[in-house]
Amino acid sequence: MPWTKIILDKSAALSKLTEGGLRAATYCEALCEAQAQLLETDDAVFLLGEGLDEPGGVFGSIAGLSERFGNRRVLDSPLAENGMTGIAVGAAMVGMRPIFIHMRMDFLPMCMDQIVNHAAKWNYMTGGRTNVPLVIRSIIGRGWGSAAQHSQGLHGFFAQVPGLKVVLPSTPYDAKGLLIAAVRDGNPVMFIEHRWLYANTGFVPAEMYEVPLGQGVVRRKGRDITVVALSHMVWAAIRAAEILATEGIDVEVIDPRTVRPLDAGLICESVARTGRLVIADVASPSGGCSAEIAACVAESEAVRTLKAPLRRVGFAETPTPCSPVLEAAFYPDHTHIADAVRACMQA
Amino acid sequence: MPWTKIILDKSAALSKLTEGGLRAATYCEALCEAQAQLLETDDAVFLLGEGLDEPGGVFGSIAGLSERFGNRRVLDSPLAENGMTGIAVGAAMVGMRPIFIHMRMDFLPMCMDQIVNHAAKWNYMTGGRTNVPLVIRSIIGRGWGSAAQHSQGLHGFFAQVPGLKVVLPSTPYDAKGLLIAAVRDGNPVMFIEHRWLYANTGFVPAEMYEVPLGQGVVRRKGRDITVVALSHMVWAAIRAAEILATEGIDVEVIDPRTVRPLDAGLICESVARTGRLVIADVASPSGGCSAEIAACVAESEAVRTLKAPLRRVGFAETPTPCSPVLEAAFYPDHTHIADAVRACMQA
Amino acid sequence: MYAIAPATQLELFWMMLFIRRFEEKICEVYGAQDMKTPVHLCIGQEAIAAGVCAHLDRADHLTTTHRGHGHCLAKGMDPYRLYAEFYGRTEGCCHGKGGSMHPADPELGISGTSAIVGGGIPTAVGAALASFLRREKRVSVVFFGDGASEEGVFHESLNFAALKKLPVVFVCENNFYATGSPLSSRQPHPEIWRHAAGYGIPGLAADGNDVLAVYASAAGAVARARAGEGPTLLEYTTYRWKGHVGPDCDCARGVRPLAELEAWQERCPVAGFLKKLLEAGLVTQAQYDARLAEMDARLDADLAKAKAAPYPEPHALHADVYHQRS
Amino acid sequence: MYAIAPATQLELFWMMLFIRRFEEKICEVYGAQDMKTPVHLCIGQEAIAAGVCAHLDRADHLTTTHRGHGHCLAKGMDPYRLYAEFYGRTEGCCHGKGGSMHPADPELGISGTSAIVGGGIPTAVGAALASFLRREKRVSVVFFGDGASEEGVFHESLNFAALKKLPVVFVCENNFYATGSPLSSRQPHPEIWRHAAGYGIPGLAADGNDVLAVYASAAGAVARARAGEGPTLLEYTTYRWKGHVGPDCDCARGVRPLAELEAWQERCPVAGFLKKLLEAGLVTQAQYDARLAEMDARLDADLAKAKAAPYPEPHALHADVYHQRS
Ligand SMILES: Cc1ncc(C[n+]2csc(CCOP(=O)(O)OP(=O)(O)O)c2C)c(N)n1
Ligand SMILES: Cc1ncc(C[n+]2csc(CCOP(=O)(O)OP(=O)(O)O)c2C)c(N)n1
Ligand SMILES: [Mg+2]
Ligand SMILES: [Mg+2]
Repeated sequence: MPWTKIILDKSAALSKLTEGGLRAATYCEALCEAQAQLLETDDAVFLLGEGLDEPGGVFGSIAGLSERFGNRRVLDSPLAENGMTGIAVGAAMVGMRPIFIHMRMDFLPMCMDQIVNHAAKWNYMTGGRTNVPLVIRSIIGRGWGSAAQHSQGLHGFFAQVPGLKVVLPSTPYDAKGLLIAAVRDGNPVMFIEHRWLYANTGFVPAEMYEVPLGQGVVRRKGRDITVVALSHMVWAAIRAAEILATEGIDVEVIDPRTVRPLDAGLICESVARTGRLVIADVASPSGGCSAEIAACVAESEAVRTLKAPLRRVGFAETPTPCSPVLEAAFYPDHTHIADAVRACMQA
Repeated sequence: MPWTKIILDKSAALSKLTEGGLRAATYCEALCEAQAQLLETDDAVFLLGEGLDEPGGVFGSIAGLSERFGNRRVLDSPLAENGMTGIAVGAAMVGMRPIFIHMRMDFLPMCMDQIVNHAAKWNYMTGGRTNVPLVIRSIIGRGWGSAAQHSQGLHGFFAQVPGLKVVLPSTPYDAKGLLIAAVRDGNPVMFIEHRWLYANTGFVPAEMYEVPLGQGVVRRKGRDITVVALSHMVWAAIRAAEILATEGIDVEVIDPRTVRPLDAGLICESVARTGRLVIADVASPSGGCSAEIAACVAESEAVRTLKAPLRRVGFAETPTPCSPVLEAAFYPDHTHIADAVRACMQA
Repeated sequence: MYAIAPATQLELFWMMLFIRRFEEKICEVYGAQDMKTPVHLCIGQEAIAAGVCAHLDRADHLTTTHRGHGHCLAKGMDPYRLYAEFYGRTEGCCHGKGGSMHPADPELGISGTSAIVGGGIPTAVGAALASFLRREKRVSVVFFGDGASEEGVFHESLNFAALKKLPVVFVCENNFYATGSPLSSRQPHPEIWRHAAGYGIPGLAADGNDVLAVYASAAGAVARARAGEGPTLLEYTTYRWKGHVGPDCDCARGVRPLAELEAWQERCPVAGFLKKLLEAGLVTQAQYDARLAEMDARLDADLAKAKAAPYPEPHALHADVYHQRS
Repeated sequence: MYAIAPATQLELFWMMLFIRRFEEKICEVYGAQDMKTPVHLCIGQEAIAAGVCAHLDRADHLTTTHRGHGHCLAKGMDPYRLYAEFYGRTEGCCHGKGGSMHPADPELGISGTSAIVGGGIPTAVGAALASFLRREKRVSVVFFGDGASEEGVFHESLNFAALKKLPVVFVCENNFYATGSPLSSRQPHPEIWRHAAGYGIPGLAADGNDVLAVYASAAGAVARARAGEGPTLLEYTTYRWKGHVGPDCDCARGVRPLAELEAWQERCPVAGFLKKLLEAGLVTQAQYDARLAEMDARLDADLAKAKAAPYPEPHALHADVYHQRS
């Protein structure tokens, strides 16, 4: 199915899609198109963020939108993350549908008060009288010595908060469909991208469509072991699976796509079949989303079928270092996933 | 051992201690004494927070300290959580040892930037040249319609952050010993109390002593099932264990005391013996510390010995409601732990 | 006594009195310990709510704080639904989910109340931004305390509102305390309105215990906002009579000097204005007594009805975590 | 030309030139793509670092931003340890952990640099609080951009510093942009120093491209802080020549108008001052040439040495997450 398929090699993906008469786009283009269509079709939608009217703004993901929709729909923002989030929340509370954009996820700790204490709780505190249709886009950075304050994956914070939804699209198709669904959802949605996915190519229909929040997807069917991977790690997992296939290990790759709500059923059902589990996240494992995925399995009947302890693959349990040598040691890639799978198979 | 023992009934605890010639104090008194002794013995220590010079300040946990040590050691603060945290961090970076105090844990989302992006990372970003000997005390509130913004348990946020240590003392003995250890530790330590523990009584030596960060403790030995409980839930777990004992179920209760670093060894060793696990936390389970505890077991060899899926007991997966009827439904107590244990035993 | 129409003056007075009595009823019943919500009473500060809200239309937005009962009443909220909320009942304005600190009534422009100090300030600016983007004439008024003006978010909000000339009125109720902490322990000087200059917007202070002074000064700010000329920062000095939370006075506990409270009570916004109205012949003692009795009867009935109203079913706990898309 | 001693004037000039050349060397090598750290260059803004830091002692505290190379050099940091840090080497000032955005040198009072906009402002106030509590005479100087003045934490920091009269000097480098976003899109007016009045502290603006104006205005602020009289807010207007990050100019990409850059380049702080010094006979062309050659030789050597220095071992990744108590 082109909707769920990941083809690692860009030119292979392109020719495959063209053969099938299918439209190809990058993750970045998909995001941009989703926002353009949302702005076109819903007057309540507007974009807000730092540097939105800069040429090539937000790594190209809003290219041309400022010129096309003007500065009442695409608003440049002062540097005031918590206040501006509160302003977006306030606009959403009276029916607007803001998309607030952060160039790096690392700036979100500045707005936790408005996200956690406010956006997430308004619907509940008001007994359902005031909902908050707010989407917060943020991007996980990586590489070139971005260092400790420009490369964090903090989705594990938001995934713990009742009242928030948390989305990590891994493909161009999902980037567009999940963003449209998020804006229409009517709840505060943390929409978390990865900078290293921006150039990846896949099938993206021209029309507006939605990918439902809360539904994971099987990216690759397999018999021997389940790999649950998030965001950029989905691609690494597919690559690992291709290598492992040559060693006779048949890997199932699951992409939860949203971590709150988490599609625990899909994951547990797969583990119940394979009896083995590796979790790969774009964050340090301790206490993050990979812990919750592990816990869901451990509290389900699937735990009885585990043939070996599960394994987690993620960033090192350190802040991000600058030096390229240390950065290389900090980040996991497909080889780490493959190693974890092999270790699981042998355990 | 009086150092680890929990006696639920206050007057029973008092007479037991008196019999043994042991000094009794409440959790609140223990905190206050620790701070007084730290202020006395180390010029670098000072207290900072909103309303610290109010009579009976911070629920009595700093009673008399303002009068005794004056306003250069006990500083009242403007309402500016992020800025004041940054100021405490800055003072710590040049060698002071501030204790920053929040009346409710719910105010911490306002200072996540200074805690997560700064305090947690300075030692690493500077290659070990600047450490941050900062302790942040905060209190989990409960009851009387405190509602969504005055009752959160957010330790799960901090437990994911490399560079932070996270402590949840459950007894008077630990309150004092862990606070002294935290202040001397030299790292940023989140010191998380529970309002409903303040009146609890136990053994507290008069002299200064430390309880090491990162070491859990077995509160009750048992054969049949392991209950890992945090903070106020430790008391609920003991009560549940006493009830279950009458039903012939022998419960082991483990109090990790710190969740970062987490004493996973102690937990896994216990589970390997009992084969069953219930986790009880003062927060909603999803994605929080109870997820990490579950994950640690699931990735250890102990998972092979699990005779049934583990269970988590915690707040409902909702914001905190105000109405007393809903509040009662929101919070777990010893009966929920007992039910979870029974279910686990039967599964 | 300014050039304010007698009828308006009377309306302002009745509103203040209504708020006062609403709060005093809470004091009466709170000891029974069945109103399980932390109440932050505004007794002594009623003139600000009455004087400012008199300029607002039903459609205008209002944002308040933990100490928000008075503002909600002045904007038109039904006291029954507030009392029912405080008692945690289904018929409460938030169906019992919010309590005293979080009243809401979106139909009256009160989309929700935050008890995080300063938390409501940016949301009020957000409502004003929505007015601006939709080219509506709705004004957004936000009440907050002196303590809130120390939160960075107050400044972030002022900056954006001034930048975009948004229709918002910032109303600081300076009662010189944040819980038990005096203003002098928290700010270098007591004049909060002075921050306006940093943003190039008008800022002014007035006596918050004089409802006519409040009314007169708020008029310009609301008009300016409605005309699209941008925000104003108003500071009203006042004093709370009760402790920070609950119906007791904190002077007994040594939190604030009793003499300070007594000096402010001499300047009671309600009694002081009543005296003037009686002197000016705008109201008679008999009229006052009758109206007071009427208010009391209504509030007593609302309170009794609220106390008798049904609690939510326990499973309501799980409703409203997420908005359900229709 | 003020009453500033000729020797001091020369020192100021040499420091500016040193910073300029330090940055230009980075531009030269950056294309080789082996200096893997995002560099935010201060070319065009050197006068502020030189003019302010000339008043500081070794023990004084200094806090800077992502655009901090110049401040660090002016406080006395070894260019070799900076270059080595940018190359990610063990001998870097943070042993390769921090990179260009996070230089530190605690022995020089630079306890750490944050790349979160505004993040360093409160930590600088914290250092000043430590001086105050220890009754030391150390001053704390904090540099930050116009963008940072929009962050609430800037105001929270000003308030506390003013309240406690802490020995801190707030230095805003107003270069009229935050990344590609012009000041006029972010603030209602361009005069950041005006916020001082809200806190009752002195605030003033000066030409940040005139090192003598910087030197003269900073003198009073540093002296005031050292005397225990409290903080000052200084705003220096200036302009960065390069793009927000990296050695290229962003005018080509249409981010800023080329004419604007050229007008500011006419007012180059280094070239302009050199001209005056030559005219005044305080320096000769030959002296200048000799000193420049000397600087270049030193910087080239440092750069080459840094590039040749050893990388950390991969296992160093896991060191320094926690301080080890001794
Ligand atoms: C961010 C935050 N910090 C602290 C508190 C605790 N608190 C509740 S009300 C209050 C005092 C607020 O003072 P002010 O803004 O002057 O309002 P007032 O109570 O005087 O009306 C404080 C400190 C809180 N709710 N939120
Ligand atoms: C809190 C935060 N928001 C956004 C960013 C991204 N960012 C890095 S530098 C910068 C511009 C800062 O502008 P200014 O303070 O004027 O300093 P300048 O770069 O002009 O020296 C921005 C937006 C950041 N690092 N931190
Ligand atoms: Mg107040
Ligand atoms: Mg700038």
